[in-house]
Amino acid sequence: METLVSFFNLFISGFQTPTLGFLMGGMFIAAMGSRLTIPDQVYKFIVFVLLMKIGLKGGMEIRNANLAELLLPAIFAVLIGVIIVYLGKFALSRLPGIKPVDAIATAGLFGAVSASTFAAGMLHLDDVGMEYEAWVSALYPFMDIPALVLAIVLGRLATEKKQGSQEVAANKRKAVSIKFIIKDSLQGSALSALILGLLLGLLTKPEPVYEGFYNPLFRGFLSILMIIMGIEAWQRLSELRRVAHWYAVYAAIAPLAHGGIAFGLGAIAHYATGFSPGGVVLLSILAASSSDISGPPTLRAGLPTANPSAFIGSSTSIGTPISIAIGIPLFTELATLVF
Amino acid sequence: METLVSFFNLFISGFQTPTLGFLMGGMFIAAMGSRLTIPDQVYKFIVFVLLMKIGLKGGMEIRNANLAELLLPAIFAVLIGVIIVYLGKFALSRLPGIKPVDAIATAGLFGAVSASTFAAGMLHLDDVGMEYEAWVSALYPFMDIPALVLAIVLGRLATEKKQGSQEVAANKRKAVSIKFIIKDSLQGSALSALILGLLLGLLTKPEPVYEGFYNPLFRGFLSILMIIMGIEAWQRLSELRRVAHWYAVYAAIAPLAHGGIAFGLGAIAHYATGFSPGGVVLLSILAASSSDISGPPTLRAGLPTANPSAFIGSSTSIGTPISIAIGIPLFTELATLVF
Amino acid sequence: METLVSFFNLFISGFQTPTLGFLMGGMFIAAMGSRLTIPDQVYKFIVFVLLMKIGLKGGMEIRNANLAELLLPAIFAVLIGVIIVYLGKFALSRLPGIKPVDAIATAGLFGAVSASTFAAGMLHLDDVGMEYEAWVSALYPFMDIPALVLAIVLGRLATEKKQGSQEVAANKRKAVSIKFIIKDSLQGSALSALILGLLLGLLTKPEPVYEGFYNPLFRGFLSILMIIMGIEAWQRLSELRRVAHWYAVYAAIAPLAHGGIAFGLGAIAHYATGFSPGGVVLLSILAASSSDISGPPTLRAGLPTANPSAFIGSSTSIGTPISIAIGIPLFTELATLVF
Amino acid sequence: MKHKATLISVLTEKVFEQDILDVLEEEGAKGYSIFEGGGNGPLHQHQSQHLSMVDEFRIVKIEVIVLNYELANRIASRLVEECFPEQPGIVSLSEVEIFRAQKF
Amino acid sequence: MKHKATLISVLTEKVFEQDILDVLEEEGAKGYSIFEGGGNGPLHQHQSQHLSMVDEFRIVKIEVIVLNYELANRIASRLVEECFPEQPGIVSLSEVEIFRAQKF
Amino acid sequence: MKHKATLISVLTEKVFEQDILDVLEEEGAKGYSIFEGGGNGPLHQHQSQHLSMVDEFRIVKIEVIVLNYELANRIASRLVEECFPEQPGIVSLSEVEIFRAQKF
Ligand SMILES: Nc1ncnc2c1ncn2[C@@H]1O[C@H](COP(=O)(O)O)[C@@H](O)[C@H]1O
Ligand SMILES: Nc1ncnc2c1ncn2[C@@H]1O[C@H](COP(=O)(O)O)[C@@H](O)[C@H]1O
Ligand SMILES: Nc1ncnc2c1ncn2[C@@H]1O[C@H](COP(=O)(O)O)[C@@H](O)[C@H]1O
Ligand code: NA
Ligand code: NA
Ligand code: NA
Repeated sequence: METLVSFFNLFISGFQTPTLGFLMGGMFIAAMGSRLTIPDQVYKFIVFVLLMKIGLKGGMEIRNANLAELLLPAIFAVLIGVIIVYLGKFALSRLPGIKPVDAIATAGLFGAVSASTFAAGMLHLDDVGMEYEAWVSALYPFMDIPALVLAIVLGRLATEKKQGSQEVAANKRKAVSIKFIIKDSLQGSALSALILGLLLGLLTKPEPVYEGFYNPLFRGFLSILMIIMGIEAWQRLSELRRVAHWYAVYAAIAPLAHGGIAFGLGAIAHYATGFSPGGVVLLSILAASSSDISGPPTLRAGLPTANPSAFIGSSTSIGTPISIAIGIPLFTELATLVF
Repeated sequence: METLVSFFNLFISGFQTPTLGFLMGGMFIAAMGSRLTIPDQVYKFIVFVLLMKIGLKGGMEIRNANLAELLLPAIFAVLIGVIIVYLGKFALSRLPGIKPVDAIATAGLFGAVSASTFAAGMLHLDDVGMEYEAWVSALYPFMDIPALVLAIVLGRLATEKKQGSQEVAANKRKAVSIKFIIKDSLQGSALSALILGLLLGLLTKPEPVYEGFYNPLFRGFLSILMIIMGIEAWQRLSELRRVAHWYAVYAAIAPLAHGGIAFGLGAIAHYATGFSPGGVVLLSILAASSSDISGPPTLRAGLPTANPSAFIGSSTSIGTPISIAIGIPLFTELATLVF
Repeated sequence: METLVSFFNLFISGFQTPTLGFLMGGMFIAAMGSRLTIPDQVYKFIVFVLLMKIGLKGGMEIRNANLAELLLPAIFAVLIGVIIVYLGKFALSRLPGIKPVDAIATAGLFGAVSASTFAAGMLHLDDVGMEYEAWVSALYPFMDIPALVLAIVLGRLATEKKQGSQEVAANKRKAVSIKFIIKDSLQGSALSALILGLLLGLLTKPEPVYEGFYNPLFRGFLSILMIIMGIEAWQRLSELRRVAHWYAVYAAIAPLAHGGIAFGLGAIAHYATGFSPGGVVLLSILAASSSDISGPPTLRAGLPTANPSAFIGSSTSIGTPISIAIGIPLFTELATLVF
Repeated sequence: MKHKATLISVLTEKVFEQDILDVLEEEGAKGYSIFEGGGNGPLHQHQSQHLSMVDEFRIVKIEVIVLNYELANRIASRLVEECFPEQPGIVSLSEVEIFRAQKF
Repeated sequence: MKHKATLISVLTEKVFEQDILDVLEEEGAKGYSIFEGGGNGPLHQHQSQHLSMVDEFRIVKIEVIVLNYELANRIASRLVEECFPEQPGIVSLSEVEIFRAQKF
Repeated sequence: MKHKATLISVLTEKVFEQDILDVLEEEGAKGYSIFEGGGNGPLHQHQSQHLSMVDEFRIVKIEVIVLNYELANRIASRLVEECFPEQPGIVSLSEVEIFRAQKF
């Protein structure tokens, strides 16, 4: 009984955290048909500042870190990215009304990582006072890139099997080159900003500008990003309705399943190399999250026949809200209980 | 003699308040033909942050407020919106060279509310230390919506009376539906942002993000908004010159007249239900202000035959500068003298 | 030996200053082909805030300044602007593969002033604690405008000498009017923002908004501006490659040469009228910098036959990085040694 | 294979965009493109170009390619009659050649 | 009622926009529309598309519909002669059909 | 002197822009202009107009004027065959008149 009450309280107070509240606020005004929009340019700038903040912080602290510790979590991150894509391909492509290439693209987006969900997770850990290794943000590309690369390669193979010779001519133009896809991922705006921040944190002395600008803006900018994500989630919902309903089912289950897998692997790293509980939570959140900025265009360019309504709809409308609303508090609570 | 000197000092120091100074600075550089512009997207973001700040603050404090107190001022707000529209229609449509629909649209814009003027008023009261009820910002829609709805309904009636059958066919497409106009007003970006802020302030615990982000940015963002308003005021002036001069006369007198009416009604509420002096001032400023963001497009869509040069020119070029430069200090001073 | 070590340390720690680090970070990600961009609108807003900050500060302190002291440095600023243009015309137009009008336009851009380099210089002096007169920012237009005006007049003369009658018909449309060019310069966004800030600082009491908004944002916004400048520098490099290589040589030498001339004249002012060492450094930085915002369009409009790839490429790709990376620390160090 | 088709081009204020799109949908146009800009016209003297504060007053250009000239004509006529007696804006038609006719 | 008219389309850098509009006004064109974008041309190798820092170098497309073909021709010729001997940009003409001729 | 020329107009998502420009360069088109916007088409039901978060999905219109009709045709055919069997987008051709033929 008491546990139930405490769970209920957790749930209620979760909705009262500004992060989630602002996300739901965004959905609410979109549902009301509001014409309120945050301009794209502001959105891009906000994401840039958030990622720079995360990167700078990571870079500054990596200076004193024992990087050998990063090895196991990094390997697990790659593994998680790969598992998610195969799992998603397997689960989705068996369902009625889903084209193989759409299944693979959707799985790829869920294997990739969301900068906004990650930022929300970090702020949550900071707020509850759970510590984590500074280099956790460096795990981002280790999960993001393998997932996207694998999805594009699998998607291309699936398409080529099916199609004739005319298609092949067009594909020659952009043959499946793993190197090319990796490069393309790294060049995306989100990973670029994160890596730039890491390098600047590592090689320069950005403490004054970090303390005076990037860090103080973090919470406020994240609150606005949440409103944007909420508006976006609602608007994509109407697209999602036009594709097979199984996407919605997948998108609701996947974040927690993926987070759970990552939590398990993270726990192994915890006992093996002392990976911190907070680190395990963030690894789970990386896994639970699905890409919203860099992933979609990379997939679109790599798999033009995949229907973006399916993969973006699943990720933005259902995956992201679930990983923020349920994933973040759930894995944090789990870590408190388990470790 | 002493009173005169003190008035003169008030006047001078008024021009030295950054709010007004920045407004006049914007007019000055526009008058010099400067190519300096603040990008639209930044403008929209600034307005959003200001309204969120006002809304959040209101929402957080409403939690402990006695909402019964809101009733009388809210009724007065509706009343003021209605009075302004009828008054303006009556005054303007009698003047030479003014089409009835233009008269009504202009009156509607002056009945509606300016978020920027309101924000400037709040900052002024904070600076002089005059207190007001937290829920005053919730009065905004009570004045704004009735004024716009009434203006569109009256304008439609005036147009239909005059025009033939072809017109009617076109109008059928968007028949005068009061419900539709109310919905359209609420969905505008300004009211949406304010309501979103109020809800988030009421239902979540946004204190950290309010104290760390929205509140500290308020003064700075308002200073930039004032520059934008100044530039805009100057640029609209050239349009205003192309329409009947009576618009300028109306726009110069209306803010103070409307503010005066509101001050009177506010004083009644003060003595009847203890509405605070600061609240009376803000009610007067709401009345004195004329809409610059949400009002124009709502009127444009609702009354496409009304000339936007007339109504926007009057409001932005003359109404807003007067309500900020004269209205805000005047009604504040009046409250100090009267209460 | 010790001097060498200390020089090496200076160099290394220079690269660790965030300002330079962020500039090089921007170049790095552009070189990696990153798709990261900071939206134009954000860029414009950042420049606006930086210039307002500089202007407001200057304006607030000019109130108590002895403006007679400004006279000699202002005369020197004009002189430097003129010298740079003649020097550049002389040097560049003698080199193979360079059209006279392109030589003159490039020299004009190097005579004009870069707001971002100037801001970086100020922050550097603040960080090392070297003081300077508050009115130094007022020297900006004294160097910028004469350089641009002179370049356009000389460029027009060079073009007319060469071309026939059809050209003349077109030129009549926008005859060389010095008054017009001065007006056009003052109306540019950078100078307008600076002058607006100066006036508001002088005539209003913007201390609260300065301390609460413009000043705290300075360092952070400058760091982002540096990333933008770095990206831009790298992207222009490919254009610069398409024009004569001599531009690159000129652009590498010019900033230090110009800064050196200004340092000399500044030293005269120091001994003659007590111009502060920090003031001498900033005068040198003004001279070393080359315009990146307002100069290019003014030159483009005034000298449409000049190839923008040449003048923008030289300035943005080489001139600006050199004046920030080498000019700023060099002249600061020099002032420490000399005065 | 190339086909003759008709491009309908509508210039109006953004605030009236939805009205236009409603007519297009009713008439079964299969696609459209929208571009934002500014402009100046004879009816209202507003310079849309500089109406920066009120985004909804910017000019939009809506372009629709339809295969059938009759349909193009009907759409254009409906727009002129229903949307533009009182609203600012102009409608024009021009000839284009397109590929893959089944998309239009 | 439909009428034949001519669409003049001018592509140039934003910095030269005002020059074009001056000619249009002198010739009495009743309206125009402006769209911003990027581009690449044979004369100057600047890639307008990426000139992000200098907004004034972006490409603008100015579109003017005039009823009278002679007028269209005169405007286009004046633009080509007066504005474009030294400035980047191109002018093209095409046929369109418009409604309500009195607006043009 | 006026000349007949052909305007190729390509509408597609920004993410595929570079593919188009590559073909243009291979075929030796001397210039092009690009405008960003939104749209809606029959193939994919995405409303590009509102895809605010993913900038790369916005619609771009690429316009190329070429003097030679054969070249225009070849470019258009290559685009339709190589870029658009699987990607969203449409290609259209229309007639224009240009000045100073050497620029095209
Ligand atoms: N002759 C024209 N050529 C090109 N665009 C025009 C023309 N006339 C009007 N427009 C466009 O249509 C808009 C509305 O014009 P109006 O209906 O006259 O207010 C203007 O702002 C222009 O963008
Ligand atoms: N053949 C063309 N087709 C379409 N647009 C062109 C063409 N040539 C030039 N342009 C446009 O005109 C601008 C200036 O070209 P230019 O005068 O060659 O520098 C370019 O940036 C393009 O936007
Ligand atoms: N009939 C049409 N008229 C104008 N633009 C169209 C048309 N069909 C498609 N488009 C544009 O081409 C884009 C892609 O269409 P689609 O290939 O059908 O997905 C749309 O978003 C529109 O911008
Ligand atoms: Na993931
Ligand atoms: Na009002
Ligand atoms: Na200089």
